[in-house]
Amino acid sequence: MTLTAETSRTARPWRERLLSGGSWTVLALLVLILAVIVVINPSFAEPMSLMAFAKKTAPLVVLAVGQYFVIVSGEFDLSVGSLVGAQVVIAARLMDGDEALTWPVLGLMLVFGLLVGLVNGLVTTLLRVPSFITTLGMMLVLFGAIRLWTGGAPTGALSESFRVLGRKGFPDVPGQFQVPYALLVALVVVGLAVVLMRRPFGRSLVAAGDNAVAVAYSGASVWWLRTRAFLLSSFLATVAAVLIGGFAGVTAQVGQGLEFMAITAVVLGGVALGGGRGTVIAAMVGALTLEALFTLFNQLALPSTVRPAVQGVILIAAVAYAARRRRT
Amino acid sequence: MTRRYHLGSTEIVYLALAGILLVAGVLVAVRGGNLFAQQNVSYMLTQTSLLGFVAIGQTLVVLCRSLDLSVGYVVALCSLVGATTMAGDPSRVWLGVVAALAVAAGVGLVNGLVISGLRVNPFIATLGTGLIIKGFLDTRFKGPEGEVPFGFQTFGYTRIGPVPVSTVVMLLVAAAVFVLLTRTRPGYHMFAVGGNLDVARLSGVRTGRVLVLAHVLCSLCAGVAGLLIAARFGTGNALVYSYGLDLDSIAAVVLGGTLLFGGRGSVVGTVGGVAILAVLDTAFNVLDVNPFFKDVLRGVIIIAAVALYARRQLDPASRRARFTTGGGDAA
Amino acid sequence: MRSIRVLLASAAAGTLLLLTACVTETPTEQPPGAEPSVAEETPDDSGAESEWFVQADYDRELAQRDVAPEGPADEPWLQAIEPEYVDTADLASEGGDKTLCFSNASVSNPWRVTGWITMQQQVEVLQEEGVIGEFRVSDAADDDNKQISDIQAFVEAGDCDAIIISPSTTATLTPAVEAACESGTPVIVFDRGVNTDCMVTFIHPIGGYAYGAVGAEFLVENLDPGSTVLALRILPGVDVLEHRWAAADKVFSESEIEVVGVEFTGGDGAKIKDLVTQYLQRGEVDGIWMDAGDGAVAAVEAFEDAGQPYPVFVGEDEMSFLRKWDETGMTAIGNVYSNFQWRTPILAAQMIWAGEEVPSEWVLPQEPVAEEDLAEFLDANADMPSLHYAKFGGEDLPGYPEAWTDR
Amino acid sequence: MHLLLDNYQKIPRLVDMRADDDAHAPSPDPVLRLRGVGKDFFGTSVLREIDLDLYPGQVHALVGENGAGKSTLMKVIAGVHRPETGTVELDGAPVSFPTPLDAQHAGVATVFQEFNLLPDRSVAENVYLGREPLRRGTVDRRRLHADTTRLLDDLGLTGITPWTRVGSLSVAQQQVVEIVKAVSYDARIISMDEPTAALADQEVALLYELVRRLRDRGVAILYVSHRLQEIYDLADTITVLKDGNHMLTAPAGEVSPDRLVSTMVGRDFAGFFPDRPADLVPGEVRLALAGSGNTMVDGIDLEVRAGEIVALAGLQGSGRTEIAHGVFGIAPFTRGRMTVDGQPVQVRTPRQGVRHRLALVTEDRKSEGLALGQTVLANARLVLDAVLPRASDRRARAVPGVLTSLDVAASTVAAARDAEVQYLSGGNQQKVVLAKWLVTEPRVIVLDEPTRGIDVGAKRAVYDLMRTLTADGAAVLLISSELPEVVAMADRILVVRDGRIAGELPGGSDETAVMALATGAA
Repeated sequence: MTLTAETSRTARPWRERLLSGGSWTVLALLVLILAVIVVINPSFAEPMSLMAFAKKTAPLVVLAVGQYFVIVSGEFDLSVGSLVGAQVVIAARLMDGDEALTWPVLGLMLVFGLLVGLVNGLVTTLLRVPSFITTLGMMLVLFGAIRLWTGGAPTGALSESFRVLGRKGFPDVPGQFQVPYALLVALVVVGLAVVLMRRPFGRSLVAAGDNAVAVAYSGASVWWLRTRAFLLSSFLATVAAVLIGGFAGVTAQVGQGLEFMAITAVVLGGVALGGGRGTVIAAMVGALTLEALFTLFNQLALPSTVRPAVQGVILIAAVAYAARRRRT
Repeated sequence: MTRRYHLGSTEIVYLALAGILLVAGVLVAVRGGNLFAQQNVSYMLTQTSLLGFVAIGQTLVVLCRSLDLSVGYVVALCSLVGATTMAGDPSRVWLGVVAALAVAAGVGLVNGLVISGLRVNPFIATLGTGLIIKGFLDTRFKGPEGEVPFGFQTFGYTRIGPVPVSTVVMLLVAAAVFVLLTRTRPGYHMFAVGGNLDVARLSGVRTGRVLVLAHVLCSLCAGVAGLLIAARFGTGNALVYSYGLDLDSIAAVVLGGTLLFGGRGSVVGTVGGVAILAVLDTAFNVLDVNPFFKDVLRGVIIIAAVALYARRQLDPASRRARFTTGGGDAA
Repeated sequence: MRSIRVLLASAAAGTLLLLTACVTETPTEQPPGAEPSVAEETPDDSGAESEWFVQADYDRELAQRDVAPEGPADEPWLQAIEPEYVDTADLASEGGDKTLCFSNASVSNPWRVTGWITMQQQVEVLQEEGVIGEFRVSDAADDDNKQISDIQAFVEAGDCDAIIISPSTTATLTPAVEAACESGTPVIVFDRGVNTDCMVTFIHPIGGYAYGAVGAEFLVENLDPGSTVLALRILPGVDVLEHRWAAADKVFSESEIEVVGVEFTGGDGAKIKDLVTQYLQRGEVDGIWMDAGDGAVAAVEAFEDAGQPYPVFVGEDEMSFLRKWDETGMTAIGNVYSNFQWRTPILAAQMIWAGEEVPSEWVLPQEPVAEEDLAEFLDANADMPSLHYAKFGGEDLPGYPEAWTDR
Repeated sequence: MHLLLDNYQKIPRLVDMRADDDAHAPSPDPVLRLRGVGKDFFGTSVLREIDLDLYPGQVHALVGENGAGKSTLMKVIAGVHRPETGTVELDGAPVSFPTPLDAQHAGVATVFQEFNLLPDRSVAENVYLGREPLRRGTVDRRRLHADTTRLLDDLGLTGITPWTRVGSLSVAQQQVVEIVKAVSYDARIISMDEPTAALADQEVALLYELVRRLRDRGVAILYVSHRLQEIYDLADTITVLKDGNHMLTAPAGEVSPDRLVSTMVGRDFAGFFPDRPADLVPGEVRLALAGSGNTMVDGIDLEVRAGEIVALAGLQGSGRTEIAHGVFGIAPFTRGRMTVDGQPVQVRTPRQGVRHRLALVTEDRKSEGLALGQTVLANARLVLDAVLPRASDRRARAVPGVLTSLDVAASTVAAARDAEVQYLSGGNQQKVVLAKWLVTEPRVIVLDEPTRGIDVGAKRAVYDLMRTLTADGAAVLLISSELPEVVAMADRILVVRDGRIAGELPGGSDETAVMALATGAA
């Protein structure tokens, strides 16, 4: 048997395994962007600035990890933006600034988030509605329902203890160096996600994104695998809602457009839309890159209106470059 | 063996449309109104035309297993290009139309080339071009701009009986696309590209060209929608991109029975899908439904309809059963 | 093949960048639509947004701030500044139970939600009085095209005794409003205007220039020369918002205030806080100017979290900001775009039906909440939720306060 | 009917299907001539110095193990790959096809193994895809259908209408449509890559007939197959490739099967199947079905004991695979009783099947067995991860050992963690599928066409494995269309016909007896 041809094609160095697909591209892009930021504004490299960057990036990282689970299993979740908005508004209205209600409301948010994920998952897997449509519908439903409930604009306020995770850090002295709790939350989320993806569930999930029939015939309940991915996505959207609500309080626009941000981050990280390829770390790098890009725009004092255009060009160029590498 | 007549997806779409019309008509009648009164019918038809143009174009790319998230921005861009080129001068109308459509075709060309040439996932590619256009619009235009001469505004306002001219044009475009898909090579090849790219390529279909053509036509349709906007507004407006035409058009296409994963569908179905959304809009309006409740209902109906189609595609009738359950009669 | 693709990619990317960049730097020469004031436009090189700046309008609005309005002082929604009355005798009609039709742009932000509640309460009063029979509403959800259809449907239905329009965008709704006027039904436009004067009355507060200038002047007065100001805007391309910034830009450019940045935030608190935090990292920010108050609290918090002293702040009369202002004791002003204007069109319809004269352009007072008034407004609105607007002017309506507290 | 039986006759043939020597004497000039063709992938040469001549009116068989270079050679001819060295001459003139399309238009058509049809389009639309006849700029649908009808009639194909949706045709009919499509290019050369691989046995006749008609029309046919019987039935000339080298070209009559196999493998044909161990006595009943059935099969009674190999023979489409799917819960039985190790069980999903320690090696490994973009290790762990997550890590340690025991090269085993399974050869892919089941230590293993499309070496490994499994007390249910395999490996043979068990034969029975039962001729 000739195996030389096979092995020369199959044995990939560990680096490539670590960051398969287009992930190298995005890591290089991230380093480049950070370097440019530091050159323009050396104070960005100071611990305080970095921590501020980490604090505002944390929610997107959490969302990207959630979106990663869904995308790698071959689906989409367009409902996370609406869900983040809904959760913040629900929290504000129910607790209305009352500290005593913080924990009960958090519990309720958790239940609500999981319920949304469950519906997304079951409609997609059992009713066979393409997830693009399921979650698009869910996006509309959440958007409308939450405004219907609050009469169009959010009411109430978030309690101070609710806001600690997203706003405060350790040690809690404003204006001094602090490690934001949001960073810790994001690190824990990424860490757990990495562990989860190395567990049987994670491997089965990626394999299901690659070939669902083979995984089903291997004894897995593919519908339940994917439903769990949607549950994770909704759960992490809820976590992100706690961080975002904590960070900035409640506004009417909260959460809008986050679904596209999260998907963009994941794809930028080299995770293939359609499933079966890509790592959690890559998704996280994608999220960091996207946020770093926004920071760079700000540092360059690029006119606000031009930024979407530059973002679009970089997005297409990065994904095209990664596609080029993968196809050869 | 009993022959069962199988309903195609397009028939189901129109059955659903009839059902919704009936239910909505009864609901409105109970409230003392008439859904089929002149103003409601023309409202319904007007609402179909804008989304109709965009969705017809979207059908072509979805058939090719692509999608276009930039259509909303193209509509906005073309409304501005058209209106600023016309600049209120009746003799420049044709120039405005040509300029708007040329810009639209250019965007479609970029979309198509990025997707087929650079192999960027269409979701990302069109999201990217959409962002680029948004940046351009926000930078270049600070609000409504340009002026559409009165003559061209008739495209947006004139009606033949209860039927707006724009709806007639939309139906003509739909008819043209129908002919394209059922009577021309590029149309045949779109089904092939969406059905199986490799098969198409091995059969000599120039898949890249077909995809580019679909995107150019999709953007052109969006361009016509932009001109309609300009005609109705009397000016161009960048904020049109926030109307959600991108996702709405995809929803309408899928509601019309076209497979989101390409290869199967029809423009007739899409028109039905758009009509369903327009009937809902009209009924909600006449019934004075809370605008937020409309979003909820829309979401639920889209999911429910697609679930219904998916159910039918699962129908095991296509698998030839040798033994019926319960009976032991061998074939 | 590979190199071709890379080449293609970079070429495409480069072209697009170039395209956008070029256009950014080229000032546009396109006149803004067919606005009658085009001729009066004064070239002004001071601000990049000069396109939106009309000196005459600016001067008029700033002057109107100091004009004492006519009308009852305790009912500001019935006051008018320098009114020119039109006779509506030929529009008068007998009897009650009128059908009032309202085409609303949307209720997509808290300011509109608050106003919409006020309007509904006012309608209820007139319904009980038997003036209004049916109140028919179409909400266009910020879609100009839908609003045009909505207006057309009202016109065609033919049974509206008056049509109230709150346009989504000034320029785009002009043809539809003109068509409505031609139908003979009295048309009332409020909030944002249209490029026609065919309606019976156009109701609005003084306007965007005054709004923008008030905040900018406040900053100029309260900051030392050379201080830095960050301008936070919602989104580009909406005329009322553009006017606010054009005026502020004008005021700043004539002062010694340095504007360190102009950012679009979409009204999203998270984005606002992030942006302010980044500016604070790079240097001091002494003042914040906002074109609308949404998310003002997030901006204040950014200063708190960065351990920086509070800036001089231009917010709005939105309750969460007023409370934050009170709590922190910072130097601030609560700008006002009079929310009570949502009552006026209903009352105007009643007046028109009765044949009473109304101002053809009904300019309502627009007075910011100053520090000395703060306590009074906080007290009056103690039960109101955040994202409620202090100058909503509905205290005397029957549904008060439940209608606004439990929305 | 004799034709069908012929397929399973050992050499020598009863009926000579080859060209009549008088009518179709090889013309002196080949229509296609390859000289010194070589092809590299990633610096590894997969074809070296290949010479090949195709003559009009002749069937030229191309044989070799998987990885020998057959498919690559076909793709070179089809214009999919361009050779690094050597020349391709068409009618004596050197040619180079930049794309498959150019080859097709030059009269060189290829029927690939993967189906190249659009299920949602009609037969006519598929056949003329890319070349739809036009009339005044639009597709002339009347002519499209007329042309297709004429093609079908010419080839004697009734029962297929031009407007039928391809997705509603049977697999064989779809295969025929593919060949019709190739013919429609006025092809003078048609390459076929294992055209019978997915066909039911009775449908093979249809294909034979088609090949014969084409040959009679003077078409040169390049025929790739793993089935020796077909090669001797059809071929005029045989070329053998091994490891990318051209080993042999000779008239079919001059190459004995033994020589053919030994040239391919470097191994003798004799002793190909491992002997049945004499001392192995079947133990207790592992799997039993009584009166099982669903919409596809009915009244299935069978028993498989520990240490026993029971074969399910029968024509394709007879219900063999459906029985396997019923046992494993993919299309569960709705009637009857099933017991595993004497315990009555309900298997409604594959998951429950695995829990009862059943295993199913499916017929189509690429679409049903493997996640091609994942690593060898991840694929070998699929079942563990899916059903036994707690034991997964521990049991997965056995994977390298299992792969080694299946005769997988050490380098592949070493790279298992990183190597994506899509880059392995068919034989190795099949071994990965086997490995994913072996690590679950199944008590009943169902093998559905386990040796389809894999090379001789890998086949032997599969046979050895079956013996090892039974020696360890597992029960094996073997589904196969290869009668020699069935007869040599099985202890008992159950013949399935029309969704029912038609009868039982002992292992080592005569192949004709099995066939007779399968076709109902007995």
